[in-house]
Amino acid sequence: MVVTIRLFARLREIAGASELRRELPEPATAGTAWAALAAEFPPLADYATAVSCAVNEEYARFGAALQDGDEVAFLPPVSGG
Amino acid sequence: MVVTIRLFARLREIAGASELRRELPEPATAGTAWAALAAEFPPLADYATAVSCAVNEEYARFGAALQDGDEVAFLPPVSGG
Amino acid sequence: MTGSPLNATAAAELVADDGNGAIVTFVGVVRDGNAGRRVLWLDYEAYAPLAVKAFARIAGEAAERWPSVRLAIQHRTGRVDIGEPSVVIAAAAPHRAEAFAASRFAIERIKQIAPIWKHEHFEGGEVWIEGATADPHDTAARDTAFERAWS
Amino acid sequence: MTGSPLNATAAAELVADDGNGAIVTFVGVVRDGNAGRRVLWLDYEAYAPLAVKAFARIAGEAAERWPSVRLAIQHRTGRVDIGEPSVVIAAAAPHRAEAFAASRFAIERIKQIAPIWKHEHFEGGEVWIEGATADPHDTAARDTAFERAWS
Repeated sequence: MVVTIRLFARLREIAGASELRRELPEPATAGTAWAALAAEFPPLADYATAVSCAVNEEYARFGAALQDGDEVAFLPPVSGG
Repeated sequence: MVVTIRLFARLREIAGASELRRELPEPATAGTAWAALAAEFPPLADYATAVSCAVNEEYARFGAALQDGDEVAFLPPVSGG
Repeated sequence: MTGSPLNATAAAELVADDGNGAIVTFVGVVRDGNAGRRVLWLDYEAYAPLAVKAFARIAGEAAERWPSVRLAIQHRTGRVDIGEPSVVIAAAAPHRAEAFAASRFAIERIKQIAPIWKHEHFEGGEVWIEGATADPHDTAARDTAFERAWS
Repeated sequence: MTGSPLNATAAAELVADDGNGAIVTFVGVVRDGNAGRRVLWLDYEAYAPLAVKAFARIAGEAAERWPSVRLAIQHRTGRVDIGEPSVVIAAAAPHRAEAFAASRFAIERIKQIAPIWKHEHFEGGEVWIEGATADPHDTAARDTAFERAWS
């Protein structure tokens, strides 16, 4: 399956892109998408315990299953306000 | 001595005036001014335990001594805000 | 103290400062109902020079507790219609906790010690609202205001 | 979420209502210093559609706790200079306690779960500010926000 990956703030800088399209072996979860990304961009590993994810513009667990065409976003710790 | 008495809200309505000048026997306090006023306008007695006073635009105790020409104000319970 | 419409934006601008990260503005607005009565409007009477001194005292009490806070207080006199502001308090501080606390403290304290009276005009009559016996030296009342603001 | 200057007055007008006696407006302003650094400006990045949903969730949580409260939330994206508002929260309620609480709750909760990031430009460099790991289902975090708002 192919998913769109959205990255923000420092994660975006590490990957050098705010949006990536990646092919993932099925069945895939948000967690496997993150693992693939961390393999491609090793400095992302610093965020392993602090990152949040969203699937199709809703917060999700890393165990959430992905479907072909989904948008999965990875969010470093937030600092709004 | 002669003092100016200022009255507000319901107290003003009871006395029918926002400002009165009254002669008081010396030595006088805010408390004796109030007693004289309550004798003149008996419904003021309802406020005996709830009234506050100010002398020359500063909050004062009822035991505060008055001087000739002072302004003494009597304040019913407040409701600003 | 003013007989003209209050301006929350102006109050907030008075306390703004490049070192302040939080501005909390409290606006008290005349409601259309109170204690089951249909309110038409309020008339505010005040002992204005003493009210201004009471506001200064409140700002001083707040500054003693939260030294970094800047406070502005505006209060209406005269007729105030439904939906119009009767009181505006702006509190600015480097951090939000102090700004919230000082703003809340100020409105609690105004209700305790500001020599201001609401004359409520409702459908079928009118009544003077009488709340607290004003005593700025009553430390228990002051401490109650601090507790409501910060606990 | 907007790249244009925020307007606290407009936010307050959105929540005003003839039955509401209290409007509390919180304005978060960019400060000139942070952690000993001289801040020049902030750049706010956001995952805008999720941020809007997070604000709706926050309003829903507040409404569950304080049913009479009306809440409006505005947040900037892009460059925000010193002294400019980055966030505006207006909370209106019949009585002041709920308006203060809902406003405070909303800013605490925004800092916990809104997908927004500060890129701080300071004298000598720049840094991403990273606060809380966003997890809207973390009930302990939500309860901390409730406690800060109302205790």
